[in-house]
Amino acid sequence: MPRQSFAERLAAKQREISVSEFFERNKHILGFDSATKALLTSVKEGVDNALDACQEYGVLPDLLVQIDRVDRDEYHLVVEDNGPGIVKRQVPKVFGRLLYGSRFHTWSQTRGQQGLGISGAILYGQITTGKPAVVRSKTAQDDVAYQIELLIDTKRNRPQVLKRDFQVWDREHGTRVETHLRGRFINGRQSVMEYLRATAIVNPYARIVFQPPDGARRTFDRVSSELPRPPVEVKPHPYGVELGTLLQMAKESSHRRLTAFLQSDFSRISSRVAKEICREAEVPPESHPKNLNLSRAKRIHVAFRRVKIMAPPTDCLSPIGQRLIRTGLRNVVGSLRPEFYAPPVTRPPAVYGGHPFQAEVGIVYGGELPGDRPVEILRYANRAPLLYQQGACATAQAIESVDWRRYGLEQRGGRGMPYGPAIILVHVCATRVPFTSEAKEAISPIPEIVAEIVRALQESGRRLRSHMNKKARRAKTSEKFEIVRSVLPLMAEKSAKITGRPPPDITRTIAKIMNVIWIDERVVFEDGRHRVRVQVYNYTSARKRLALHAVLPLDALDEATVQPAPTQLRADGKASWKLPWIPPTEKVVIAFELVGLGRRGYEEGDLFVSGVPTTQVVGAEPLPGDWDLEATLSEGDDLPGDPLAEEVAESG
Amino acid sequence: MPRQSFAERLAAKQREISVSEFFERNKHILGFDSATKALLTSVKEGVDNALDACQEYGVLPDLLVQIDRVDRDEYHLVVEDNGPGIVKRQVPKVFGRLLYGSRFHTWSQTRGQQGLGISGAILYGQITTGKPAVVRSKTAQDDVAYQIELLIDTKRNRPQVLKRDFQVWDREHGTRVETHLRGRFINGRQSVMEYLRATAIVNPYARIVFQPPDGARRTFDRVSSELPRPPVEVKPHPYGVELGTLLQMAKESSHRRLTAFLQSDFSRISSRVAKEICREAEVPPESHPKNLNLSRAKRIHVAFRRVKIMAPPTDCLSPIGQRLIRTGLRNVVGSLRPEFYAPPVTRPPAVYGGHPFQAEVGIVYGGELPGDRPVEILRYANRAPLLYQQGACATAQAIESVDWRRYGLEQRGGRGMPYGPAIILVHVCATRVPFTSEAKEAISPIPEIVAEIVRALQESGRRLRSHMNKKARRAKTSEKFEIVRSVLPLMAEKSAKITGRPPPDITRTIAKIMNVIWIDERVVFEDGRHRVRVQVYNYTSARKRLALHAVLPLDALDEATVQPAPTQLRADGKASWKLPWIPPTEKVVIAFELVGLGRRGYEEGDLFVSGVPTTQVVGAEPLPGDWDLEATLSEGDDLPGDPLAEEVAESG
Amino acid sequence: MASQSQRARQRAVVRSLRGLAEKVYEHLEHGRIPEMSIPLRTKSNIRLNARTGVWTYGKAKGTRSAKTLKGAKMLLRTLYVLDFIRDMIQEGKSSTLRELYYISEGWEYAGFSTQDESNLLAEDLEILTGSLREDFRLRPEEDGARVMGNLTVEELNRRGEPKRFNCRDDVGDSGYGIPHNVEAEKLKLIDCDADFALAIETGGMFDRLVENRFDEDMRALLVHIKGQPARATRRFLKRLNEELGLDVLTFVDGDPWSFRIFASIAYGAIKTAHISEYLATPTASFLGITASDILNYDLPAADLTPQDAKALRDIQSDPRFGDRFWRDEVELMLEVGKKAEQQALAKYGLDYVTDVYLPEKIAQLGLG
Amino acid sequence: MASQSQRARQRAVVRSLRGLAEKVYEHLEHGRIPEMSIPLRTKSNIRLNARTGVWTYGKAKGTRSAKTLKGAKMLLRTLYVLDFIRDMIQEGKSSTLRELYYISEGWEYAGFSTQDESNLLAEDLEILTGSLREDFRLRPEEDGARVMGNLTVEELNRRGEPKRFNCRDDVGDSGYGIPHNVEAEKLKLIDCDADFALAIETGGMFDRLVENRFDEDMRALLVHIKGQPARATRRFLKRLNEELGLDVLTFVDGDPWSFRIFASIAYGAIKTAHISEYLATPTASFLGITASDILNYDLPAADLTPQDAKALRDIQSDPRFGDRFWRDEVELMLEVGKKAEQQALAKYGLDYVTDVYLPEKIAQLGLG
Repeated sequence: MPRQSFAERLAAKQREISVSEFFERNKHILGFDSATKALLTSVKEGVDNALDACQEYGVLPDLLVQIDRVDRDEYHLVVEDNGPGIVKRQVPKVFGRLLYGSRFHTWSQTRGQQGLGISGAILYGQITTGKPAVVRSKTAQDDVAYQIELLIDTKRNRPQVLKRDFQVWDREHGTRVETHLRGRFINGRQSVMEYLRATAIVNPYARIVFQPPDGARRTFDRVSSELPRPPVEVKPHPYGVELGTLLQMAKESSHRRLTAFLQSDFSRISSRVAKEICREAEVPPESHPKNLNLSRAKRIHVAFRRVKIMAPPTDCLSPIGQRLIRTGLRNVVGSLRPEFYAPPVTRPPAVYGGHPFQAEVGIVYGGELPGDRPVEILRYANRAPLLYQQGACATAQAIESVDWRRYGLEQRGGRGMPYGPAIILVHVCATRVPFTSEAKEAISPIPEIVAEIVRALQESGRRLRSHMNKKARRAKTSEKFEIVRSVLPLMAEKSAKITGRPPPDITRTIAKIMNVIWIDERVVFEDGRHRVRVQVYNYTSARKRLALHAVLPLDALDEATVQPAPTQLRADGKASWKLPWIPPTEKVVIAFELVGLGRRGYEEGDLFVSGVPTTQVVGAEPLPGDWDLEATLSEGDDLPGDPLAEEVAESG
Repeated sequence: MPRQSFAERLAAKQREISVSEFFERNKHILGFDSATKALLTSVKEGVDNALDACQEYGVLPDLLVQIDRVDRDEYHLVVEDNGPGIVKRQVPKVFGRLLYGSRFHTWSQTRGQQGLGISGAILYGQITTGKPAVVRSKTAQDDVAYQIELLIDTKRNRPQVLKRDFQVWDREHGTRVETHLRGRFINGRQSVMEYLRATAIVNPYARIVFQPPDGARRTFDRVSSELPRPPVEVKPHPYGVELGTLLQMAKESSHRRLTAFLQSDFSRISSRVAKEICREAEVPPESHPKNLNLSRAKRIHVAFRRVKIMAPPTDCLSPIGQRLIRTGLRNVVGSLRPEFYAPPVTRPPAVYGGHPFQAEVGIVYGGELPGDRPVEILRYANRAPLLYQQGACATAQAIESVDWRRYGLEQRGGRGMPYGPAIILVHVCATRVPFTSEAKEAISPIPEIVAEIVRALQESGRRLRSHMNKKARRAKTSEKFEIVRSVLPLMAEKSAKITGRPPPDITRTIAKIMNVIWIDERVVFEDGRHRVRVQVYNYTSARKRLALHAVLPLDALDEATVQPAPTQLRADGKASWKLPWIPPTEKVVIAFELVGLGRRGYEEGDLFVSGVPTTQVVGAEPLPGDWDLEATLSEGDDLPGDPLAEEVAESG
Repeated sequence: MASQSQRARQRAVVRSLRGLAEKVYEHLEHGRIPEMSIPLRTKSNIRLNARTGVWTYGKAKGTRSAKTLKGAKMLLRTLYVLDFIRDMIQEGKSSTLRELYYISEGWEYAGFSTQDESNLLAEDLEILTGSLREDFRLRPEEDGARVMGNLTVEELNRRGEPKRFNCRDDVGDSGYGIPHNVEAEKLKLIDCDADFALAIETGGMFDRLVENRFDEDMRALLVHIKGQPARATRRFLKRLNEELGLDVLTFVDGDPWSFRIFASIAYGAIKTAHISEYLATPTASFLGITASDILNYDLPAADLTPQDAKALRDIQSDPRFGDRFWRDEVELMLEVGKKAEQQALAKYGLDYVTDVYLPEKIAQLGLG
Repeated sequence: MASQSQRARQRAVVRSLRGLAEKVYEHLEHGRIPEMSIPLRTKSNIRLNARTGVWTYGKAKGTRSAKTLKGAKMLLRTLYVLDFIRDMIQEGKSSTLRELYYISEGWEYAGFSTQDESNLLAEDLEILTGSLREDFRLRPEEDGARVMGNLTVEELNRRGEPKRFNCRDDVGDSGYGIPHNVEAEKLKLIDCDADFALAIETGGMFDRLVENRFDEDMRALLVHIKGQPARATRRFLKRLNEELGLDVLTFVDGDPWSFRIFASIAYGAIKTAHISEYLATPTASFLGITASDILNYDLPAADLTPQDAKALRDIQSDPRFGDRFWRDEVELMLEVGKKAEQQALAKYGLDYVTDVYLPEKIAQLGLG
């Protein structure tokens, strides 16, 4: 029977596959599927590693990226950093083995995670050019740098060092990796330049020097010296830990009591919470974790969701932050003068599969942004830009699942990519970002992550809508303003002419139509000065008295121009004016000038009022509680129950 | 100096990562990123494995897929096949280790490749439910089946067998895998049902029984007993082998002479070609492969492209084939009565990275297919349907890069997804399909593969265009027909009336306008009969004589109705009529009736002519060379050099 | 030049205009928000006046208030227009609505932004004062009707001289063109020897009937109404009917738009329902083209467009078309899905319309 | 009824029509594919005829051949139309183009599918036979002009009786409506006491000038051309100019469409360039509204739409507008980006146009 031996014949072929072999055959999975992309991916892996190293070490990154062309399709790539360096004995393993690294077994927010990236790039270079990589490293206490040439033995997934050397190096500490690879250098979309620019936007504390193959050296300067705090390691959070993983962890725990295991091997489980979990799960707290069986594990797993457990700690995550998102967007949008920057949203940390993560969103709207095409998306994961595979990315899927029509963007049927003059920036940071493949091009659409991005988008969307509503409300008020300022006087005049009678008094009609105190700020920029006029109109039917407050940029304020002098001006720039009584339909003006700000340095001030019900005020916000108002400017000057005001309110 | 120890501290953390751990953390990369997809992926891995096993073994596949719901989001999945089974000692390793299998180190077209799929599914089940997988296997010579329960020890990537057992099993041989997993069962798009249906279309030799969690059992019956030949193993083809890989292969070769190495370790290198390569590369043919240095390797690498090497063997690939693609499409399109099935295109094998591959394309057009949306795409890789990540797939990118406007589809700016009433099926088969990730959802856009798909699409597109051209030409001829049949007689009548003269003779004008022999087939279906009338009009200026040929479906032919009787009717249904001389503007009619075919069983016949220059004929093709014409019906009945005909040709 | 009654009427108009201005003045003087309320000019707010047989506005009103910028501006413009009309009356001038629009350019802030606004305001003023636009010296752009037949009129021309014309004998083939103002003070109907008036939609058909001398043969007064008829044309038909006792027959295309033309003649238009009593001829009959004609005469017909079908469905919910005849005809047209033009009758030759179709249809209506 | 010359002309027309049918007959008889060639009726194929000063077709020809279905059908229809016209002439009838279209319904296979086809064919026949559409007894739908001023005409009415009218004293305020056929056999120009003819685009402006008695004050003959003037109107203007020696001044809106109206009066329309000699008045002047007027008189103006701008750019490549005046004006209008209507002059009051604008502009042209 020839078939008898078939299974045996098959068995003879069945054997283990080395991880290097695997990726050698599947190099496209690491992002090396075309010559153009291979070059970008190599740069990306080098830069990710370099930035991670510096951030962990706590130094401001100072990077060099250099690309030379050696042949028609062969390039020489250098990535250099001022990180901590690597001790000699580890250098071969870190760069010469796949799935080897320091970050996989710790839970913290880093760009690199798997111990795959840079060694993958070295593997790719070796496969395509046959040339070894050159790695140089110097730690702070070394006098000279250690340098090796290495290949990867893919059958065994082990480094093969061809040459060891010591080199004088002017960097105090750092690492330098040189590879040769088959690639193609391009400009424009999805290019190295675009990648580095996008990186610079959200890593403004880094200095990156880029030397392209031909053309001038380009430096992305450091614009902030504020290094994000180094990533903090955390334990897995109980939310989203799979049942099987829980069992596994219990089995491997060094603790002897279940409560101790829960308390130490997870984050956010205190001894009280650990006991509560055991009680809820009806599992003896003192039982040995090793003996946890499936049904007990299941009950504990369920109890995780029933017992109140704190959200994961935020200190393990380092979001870009609202200020930097806004700055970054301003850079990108450049000269298109958008109408509105929605205040960026940074969501509180959430958990998927035990990993804390945060979603952040920023939206820019209007102005000269093109309105007849899909919105532009800027994607980041752990502060690294994502340029490929947008369609497969959780960010795009989240955007497509939101009904943007509610927020004022065009969208067919309330699903899919919205159209309109907008740019949406999405950043996801996590102790582990779930990429769709090892090439780290797109975030996998894990439901928890998509949901958080959606929430951030909706929140941002609401801000966008509220901006549009405000625009509409302001337009409505300014319509009324036009009625009382322009139409009514003419109406009085004309009706008097036709009837042949004296002009009627229109004051009460005006109050009936407006019934607000209208605060109107006008800014004119000329001769390097911003001339600011704040006009306070009393368009109610009673005389009013109120206080106006503003935060003035003291550096720029020309104090001589402040008219009238503020009742109070504090060292932090907070200014208050107690205004005189304003009769109906009359106004009071406050003026000041600012010097030395750029044209766009002052667009409008934050104005606050006190002393009148804020529902009656348009154009200023109520004074916030933390303003620390002095006694002289107390509330209640406005007579409550003014009978005329009430009549107005009724019919208004 | 606290920094001194930093690199050391880091070094302490650097360690190896087990591949199981890696995928445990990155299970979304294997396609387990949502509950819905996880269930589909598990089914897919099981079915792929089962079909591969049967095909290798040479038996017609007989599969069972059963899904039960055990809990709110926990399912129990069984996939069973009648493949060769696995010998006892190998069972734990095959299912309990990642990156372990029989297919990675061989080069042949199989669905599974990496030794990742089914063990990945088992790993996922274990992580999400804590429950072990149950694997049963029986080889042809076993009386009872061997059955184990197993978990995967992810730290070490080793199987952990909980229970071994023997079971009576009514299958003669085969494998059965049971897993528990967290999932979600859906219907409709991207569902298990859709996946199995798509699988059945291109694997018509398989019988698949599907038992969904609730609802009736569904059987996809075997509609062909023609098993594709088992995949054949090949060596890498020299084209596309990377320089580094060549060096590596040389180093590992068991041969002692360079020519022997080239000849044995690559496909399509004969001893003559091996020598030619060495000569071209200026490398001594007898040198030892182990000593091949980089510069020599580079020259050999270049020589691969300079020396003529045969295309890869086709027997290692098993394309779906034109007939099956057409059948498959007919199934899918169902009742939409498309206007045209473009003859499917199967490209000759090409090579990427040493792997032979083939691209196939089928296009369906028109009829009731919806025309106002993007064309629908059906994607297959090694006969397995692809349901996710279309946007990232080489197939989609190829389609988007073709200018479909040339082929009659709508497309903005000649790039991007075309619109129109069309379905495009794309299949790529290869000894290794480069998926974008281990989830095998999309084919990586490797330039060579995209280029081949593009060629297949263009070829298919040209057929589509040629169909449209024919339609247009036919429309044009039928316009002329209308001129001579309707307009000219009326024109003659009216002009005669106005001028008060006798009607003019319009024969010569008719010949001048048409100058063709027009063959017009009309089919009417009534009373269960197709009544066919073929009218042969002589619209030239000379009398004509010709022979008409057709293939009649003899089973259905009512011979009594054939009018006139054919000059010859052969056993294979080939019929020929030698027609009498037809004077200008006159016609001859051939009629016959068919019985017992469904309404759509006969739409139009294949008509051929002989005896006249075929450029003068519209509505029939020239007689093909293989028709085997008998002597009685020879060419040349038409007088060459007919003076009138020439005059017509000049002015026509 | 102006007659006694004319002067009295002018004084009344000036008085009512002043009244409007006074209302605004009072509102302001009393600290209220100026407003005016005006009947809603919609299909749902017209009612059949049983006494006069015409459709006029119901009780639903809309308010134009200075609370909104749009309303305030409209009120202001109203005042300006009042003033302008007063001036025109005093100077004995008139102006087109388009001129009014451009004149308002000089009013700066109170100027109209579109001509629609000024047209609308003119109609509003009619409603508010109960006067006619003609009294305000405002006239539309449209051409008035052309008339052919044995009717004698006396027109007081621009020089104030009475001129007498017979609309058959004293005119060329293009007929007599009626002036914009056809009130008695401008145009007197002196004498008529005809059995009925035929209101004809298209110039081609009018010319056909003139050429075929249908007016003479059938004792008809032919009136070319030029599509949707101008107000002067409708008023003229009304006077033919009321003062001379002529039946008015309407001969238009067979499509929803022409049905509306008929409605504006017979029932009064929705936009001008406030003056339906002046303009509508409730006894006017619809002669054709009917949907039944399309079938009965097998006329060349075009498919209804989606807009046509929508217009027909609108007609189905229009109270003016509530009777059995229209319900059946509209339903039939929707069912057949076709429309036809008057001139489609030429399919049977140039004389078919005068020799066959019109005599048959007129006989059906019990005339002729 | 028909005069001697009229009968001779009819015989000539019938002869030339028969000649066309004979050509087709000959082609068929000789086994050739019937065809007719006709000048291309495009902007690029018109040339200034130095002798007559009008624009006529150049040498480029298109061929209508029975080789294509469209061409064959056109030829067939031509034959049917020839036959129909012969019949009309014999019976002394006429028909509108629209009626012709419907009559063709009875021709079954040879029927027209759209009215555009029948209109086009009528023009083709003019070109092929060198006759006028009026000779074929085909007339358009459009209304002819209204005239006001001291002109006396004699119209041969439908009964064949000559009727004499003074276009100021014997008409109502709407003026004298010219018939469709203004050839001498139908309409004689008897006497005129005016200095020039003013062709006016809009009815509102015509009425304004009538009301302000501009014809009397300025010795003008006012002609309301009703937008794009009908052929009869253009022919009428031509006769005023040729036979009475009146200067023709054109007073239209200030936009590209009105510029084209002027061109059709002065240079001949592209579609009818084969009969420009009959229709065009090469000495006609463009009085206004010019782009310069918009600036000089600060007229209320609307922004040019993209269609307007495109039309202006088309004009820039139109040989008829090749002179300095038009190049400057079109360029200026594009630069300013504005257009204005005639009635925009009302901005300065109702009398501004007659008191200021027209006298100024006429003086600029060296008249008045």
